[in-house]
Amino acid sequence: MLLEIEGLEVRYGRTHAVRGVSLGVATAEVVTVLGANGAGKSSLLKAIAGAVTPAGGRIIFDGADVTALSAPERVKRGLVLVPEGRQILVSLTVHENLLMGAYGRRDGDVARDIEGIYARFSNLAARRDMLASVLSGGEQQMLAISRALLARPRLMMLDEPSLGLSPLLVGRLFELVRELNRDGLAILLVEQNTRMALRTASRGYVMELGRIVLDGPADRLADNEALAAAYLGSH
Amino acid sequence: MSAAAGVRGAHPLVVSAGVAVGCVAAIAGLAALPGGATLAQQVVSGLMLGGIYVAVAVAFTLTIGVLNFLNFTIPTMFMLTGMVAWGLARHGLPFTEAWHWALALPPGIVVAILASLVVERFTFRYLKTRHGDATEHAIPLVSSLGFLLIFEHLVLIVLGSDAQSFPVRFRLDWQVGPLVVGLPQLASLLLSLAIVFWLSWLLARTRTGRALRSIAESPDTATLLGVEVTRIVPVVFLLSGLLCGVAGALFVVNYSDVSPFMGDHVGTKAIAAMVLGGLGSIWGAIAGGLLVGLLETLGIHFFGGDAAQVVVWTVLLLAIVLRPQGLFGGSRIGKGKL
Amino acid sequence: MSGYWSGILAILAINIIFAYGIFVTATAGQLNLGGAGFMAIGAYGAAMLGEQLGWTPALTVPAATLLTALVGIGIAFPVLRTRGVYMVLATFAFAQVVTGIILTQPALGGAMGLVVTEYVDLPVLLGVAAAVTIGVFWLTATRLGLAMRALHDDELVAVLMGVPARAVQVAGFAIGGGLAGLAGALYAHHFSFVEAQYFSPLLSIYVLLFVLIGGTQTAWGPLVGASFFTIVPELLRIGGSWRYVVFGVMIVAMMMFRPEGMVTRTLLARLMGRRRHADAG
Amino acid sequence: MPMPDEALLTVAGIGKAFGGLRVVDDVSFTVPRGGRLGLIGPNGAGKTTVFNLISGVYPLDAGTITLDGKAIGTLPPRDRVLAGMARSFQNIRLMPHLSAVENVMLGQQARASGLGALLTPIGWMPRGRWRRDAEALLAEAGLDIDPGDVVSSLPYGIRKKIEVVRALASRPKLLLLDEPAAGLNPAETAELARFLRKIAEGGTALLVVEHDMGFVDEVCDRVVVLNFGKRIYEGSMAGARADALVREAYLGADAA
Amino acid sequence: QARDIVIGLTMVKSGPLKTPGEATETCVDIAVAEINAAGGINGRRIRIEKFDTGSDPRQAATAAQKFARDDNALAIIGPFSSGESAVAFPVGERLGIVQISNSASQPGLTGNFSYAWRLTEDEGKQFGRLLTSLTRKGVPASKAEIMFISDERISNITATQFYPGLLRARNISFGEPVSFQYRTFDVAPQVTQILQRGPEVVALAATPDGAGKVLRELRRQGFTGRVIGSQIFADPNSVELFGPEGEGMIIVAGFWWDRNDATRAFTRKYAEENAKRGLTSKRIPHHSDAQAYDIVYLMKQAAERAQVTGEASRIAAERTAFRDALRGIRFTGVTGENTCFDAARDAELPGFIIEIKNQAWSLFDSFPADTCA
Ligand SMILES: Nc1ncnc2c1ncn2[C@@H]1O[C@H](COP(=O)(O)OP(=O)(O)OP(=O)(O)O)[C@@H](O)[C@H]1O
Ligand SMILES: Nc1ncnc2c1ncn2[C@@H]1O[C@H](COP(=O)(O)OP(=O)(O)OP(=O)(O)O)[C@@H](O)[C@H]1O
Ligand SMILES: [Mg+2]
Ligand SMILES: [Mg+2]
Repeated sequence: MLLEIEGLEVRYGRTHAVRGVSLGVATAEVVTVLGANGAGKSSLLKAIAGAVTPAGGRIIFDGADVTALSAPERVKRGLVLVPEGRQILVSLTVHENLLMGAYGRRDGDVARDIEGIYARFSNLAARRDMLASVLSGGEQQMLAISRALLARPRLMMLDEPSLGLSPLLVGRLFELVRELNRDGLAILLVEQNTRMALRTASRGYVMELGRIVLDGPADRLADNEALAAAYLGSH
Repeated sequence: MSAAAGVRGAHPLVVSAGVAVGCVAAIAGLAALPGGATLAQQVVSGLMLGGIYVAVAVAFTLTIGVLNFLNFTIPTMFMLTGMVAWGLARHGLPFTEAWHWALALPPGIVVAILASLVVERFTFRYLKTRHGDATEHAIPLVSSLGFLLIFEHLVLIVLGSDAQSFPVRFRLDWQVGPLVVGLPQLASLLLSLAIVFWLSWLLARTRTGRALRSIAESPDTATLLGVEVTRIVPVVFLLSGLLCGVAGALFVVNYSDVSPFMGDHVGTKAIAAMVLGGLGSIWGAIAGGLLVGLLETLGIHFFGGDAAQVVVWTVLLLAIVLRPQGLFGGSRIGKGKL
Repeated sequence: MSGYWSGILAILAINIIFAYGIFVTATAGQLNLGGAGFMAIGAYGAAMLGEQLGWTPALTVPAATLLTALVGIGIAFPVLRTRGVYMVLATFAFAQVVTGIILTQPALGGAMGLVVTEYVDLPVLLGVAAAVTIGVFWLTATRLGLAMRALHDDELVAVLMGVPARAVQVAGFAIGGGLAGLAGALYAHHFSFVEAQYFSPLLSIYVLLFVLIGGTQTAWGPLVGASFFTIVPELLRIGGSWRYVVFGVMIVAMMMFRPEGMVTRTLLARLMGRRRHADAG
Repeated sequence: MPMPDEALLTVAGIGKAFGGLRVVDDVSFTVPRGGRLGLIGPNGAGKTTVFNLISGVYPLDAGTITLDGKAIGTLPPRDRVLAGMARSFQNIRLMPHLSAVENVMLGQQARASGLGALLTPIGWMPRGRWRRDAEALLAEAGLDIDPGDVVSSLPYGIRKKIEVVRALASRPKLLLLDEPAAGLNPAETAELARFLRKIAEGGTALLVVEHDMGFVDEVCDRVVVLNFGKRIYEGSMAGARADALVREAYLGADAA
Repeated sequence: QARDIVIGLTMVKSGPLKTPGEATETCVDIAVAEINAAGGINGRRIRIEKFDTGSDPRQAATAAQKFARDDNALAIIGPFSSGESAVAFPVGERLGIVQISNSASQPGLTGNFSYAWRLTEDEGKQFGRLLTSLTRKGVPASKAEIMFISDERISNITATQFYPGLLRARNISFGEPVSFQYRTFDVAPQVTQILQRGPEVVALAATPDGAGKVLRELRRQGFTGRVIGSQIFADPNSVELFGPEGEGMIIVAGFWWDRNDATRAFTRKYAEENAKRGLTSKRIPHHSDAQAYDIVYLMKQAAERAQVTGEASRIAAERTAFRDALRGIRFTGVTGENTCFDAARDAELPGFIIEIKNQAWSLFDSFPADTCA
């Protein structure tokens, strides 16, 4: 397993957002985490990325315990999060945002990689020297994913990446995810677009109220009655 | 980032060289006029006074432009340098007889830097913006005011509330014809200029500069991108502490006195200078500093000491209202976070 | 009551009124670092009306309050063109201009200050402070208060919900200015003396601290903040000069651990929730 | 009773450019009374900008906007709200320090004009008219939350819905929704669609921007498709699916 | 066990006036210890209740209330500064308790308050004595210029209301007084302005630090004449502050430490006691220190005259009796002999003209106290 989580707990004051979650992502695997609003998916990813401090549990990445490491340290090891709501830097230009993605890198290929991104997303190429604040919602999402890719991750966590993308781009996004995965990138995907997510992932977990209530191979989950029930909601 | 914009726009090196030559020529011309010597001296005094404001204004601009943090302890750093140096020298430290006054200044600067780092440790480090509304950004403002209280009263307890003479015994004035030019002030002006050139290059062009600007916008996102916020931010505080320290030292050399309140006046005027020039624009801080210095001396010359203060602040008030981004500022900085 | 505590209470009452003056604009998201300027106008207004026209405090205090409220409206229009730090500094500059003008006007006593003959005693101060407190609590509970808090969070959206933003903000400056002026007028009559030097930037800073430390989310904030700032240094009195250092440390610690101020809505909700719980059980 | 096909909102030839880039270019469409129009198009097509032009966030460069027979294209945003429109935002913009019910009560602002309404203490009256109204609306939307909860601690999906409810609280004639279903799971999306249809049945016209085609199908009776700021299609959703231009620019080849 | 007589001390031990104010406490303590050792007042010990105002006028008002209402104090020493006195005197008047300030020298401060007294000498009178002395000693001073701090009340009043008249009376020509603000550190423009008019002497009205700034700038811009001033910046501790630039400066003070055995003894004790308290730089008493010391003795004399008992039940009557006993009192102490108080309850004190010579205070001339009408 590339990433292993054991008994992870996240608390915000009195809110207990993640309750003893354990899961794993193998090298070059796409794993998806599904769940209703407020189930704790984003909190889980943030804890793995080091953006929130877990109240308990262990995070093991590539054989090493990274629970105590800072977020930048984890980025350096290749554990990268594309956060919910994009979080692009609106006071920097598009190009500078991409450069920031490669912040931790010291190699000389950054410029080439950025050109690769521009080739893939022509919207970004056309706006390379504009402030990122003027991008449309979908363009911002492209920027956020591109930026994460530039960190050369080994495991990329995507928090609702299809949010706000056009159907065409959603299709392309999942294509991209599969393609990246073929190139050896492990992906942990949180999605509301259940259909697409399960079609792309090999395994899936379903969260409810901070706990994992269901897990298994993606195709089995896709036609699981219990999953439908979890989504149709008991509330 | 307006600092970056400044570099991309007009070439500041060319502009400032032009301005400098123009100023010297104007002052020389003025001095040559019958009865113009007094006014010329006032202009020189104004520019030199502005030199002190510039350094402190740049220190302010640095934290607000880079970190979006209006650091009210900056005047205290300035004061600490002077008072600590005085305290040391008074007790004969460091131990070299004739020069110990001058030698006490570097330790003073070091203390200012350390104090600045302490401020960073307990204010910026804890700054967790949650929702991005208008007043919660006042947090650093409040805690830096807390530090203002701490440092000022520590100095009062240890060193007393009196102004003290700091007898630097070397003549540091430059007599040009009828005019007296203070060398320390000139030095502080040139030094600030040099630092500003370097800073604007750093911010606009380097990896560290981009990291700093990312932190300014969102420390959380910067962290997720791999920026070691806790390692980079202290650099800014170190720089601003250094600037204040150097400004404080030059102040001491120039005016030969120190007091626990010496930062207050310089501080408020430096803020005025920064705003006049445009928040976050380091070039603006330079122009603003010189302008405030000139406004003050000419205001005194033509309207008297009290009215001059009213003049300075009225001009500032008008400037903010009529041109809220300042002379050189971008429109974004300073609208959100304090 | 002991003389000492009645002295402290008088200061507290004035601080509370003053703090509410700053709070009213702060709830709408406008930081006013010119509190001392407004207070000075109220204080000098009351002093001049009392000494020149021989009015009694029953007249001078409301008149000075009204005057300051009008100044608040007048200054609101230019100041509201600015945002964030610019507004902080614009209001700061305003206060500097006010005290600067007072210092240069011999008619206002210049640096010598003015003696105020009519005395207003503690019970009046306490009564007014209580009335102001109730008034502000009421204000925050109204739709106007809601509109202010909405402007604080997101001005554009508030406007798109139909909030008359400009009018609400100007009203905020009028009420806030008026309250600061009221505090000044009471100050003049209670301490029998006003001088420009008292209305220093430090005073503006302190009152803003009252409000920010107390918390701008609920009307409890200024009450708690002003009390904290007035009473804690007294309790630390035994510490001599160290008391200000300790106090500074407390401020820094407060911002580290309760950055949104001492009283937040969540805190209140929790307290109320508990009480409801306790009632039920 | 309003005439079914009478135009409530008429947008005629509006345009907007940012620094030379024409983001909205000569766009026209109408929303009939009680109608349900979808505004779709690729990312960056200018949909949100159209919303911003209609609600007055940006001034128009060209064209006119008429709401209920009144030209509103040059009015300040607040007057447009008073004329009967309300909107939600693509990125949630609730007031983070206000509770859910207070956010909704803020939406009532347009109905509560006048000094008297401004100075009534709504906060102290749990049983007051305004508050009851707001709570009822929250319940109607199927939001099973404590109305006193501060919104910043609520999950994304819930906040998204509160935003719709807040816009509804002004009882608008026209409701502009910018990607209301984004971030909702399929079950919640379906529920929201049901809720919006109910609202539309009550006579409120809808103008919806959304990328979830299933949702658009459910909610809207007609769509306008934008691409690079220009209208490239107007008609039924089924027609859009069949349109080659729309497929190429927006839906993608594999869209069924 | 006889009850103590309580006296309040409103002092400044923190805030901006800390340094000039902090030795006041030492002087009061010295005097109280001496008096108690010698049997107290009417056989009762003096007990001092202290209150630090932190230089805040409002706190001075609180102090007066506390002493009068909580501590049953007979009278109050202080407040220290004019600003504090302006606020505290009305309170003392309302509560009927005497306050005697040891440092507030703003003219007219005691106004119509019968309970407000001062053991300080008027700035204007002292400056007049200095001018007389200049003529007497043949110091060239036919053209003068005035510089002052505008937002410091005493400097302002002295420079604008007393200096001009006093100069004019002695036929000394002068121009429009030039002002600077307390926090200003750069007085170059002002100095340029007055030097342009070519003065022989510069009359200063400023606090010691303000005076230091002006001195240095005057010398920097080449002024070689004398700098003179009244007692505001006549602080023995300022010699060091003024440095070599202070050489030749002439000022006036209400106390001269080397006047007689009593003053020398007091000075010795003052230095010793301050050293014990860590105030090592305070070796020669400032006149406000000497005045604080004398106020305690003055209070003893008045209390004895009023036959004060210190009984709590009679305190109101005794305070009034105490005030009445001060009327027409003649007092001898370190500040002078047979000191009396004028109709406005301000003391008549001698004037000592002091020159800074070889970086030390030296007595240049002296004037006896005026007699009361
Ligand atoms: N910063 C925070 N402070 C307090 N509570 C929080 C915070 N962030 C999240 N929560 C709470 O934690 C719980 C889990 O939230 P989280 O954002 O992880 O859910 P999610 O599964 O990502 O939901 P969504 O699908 O809506 O994004 C929710 O109840 C939420 O209200
Ligand atoms: N203020 C602005 N300045 C400059 N360009 C802008 C501005 N606002 C929007 N744009 C540009 O206009 C185009 C349209 O943006 P808009 O937000 O309207 O797109 P959208 O159709 O809503 O897209 P999405 O579906 O991704 O939200 C984008 O390319 C964007 O970069
Ligand atoms: Mg989430
Ligand atoms: Mg959009």
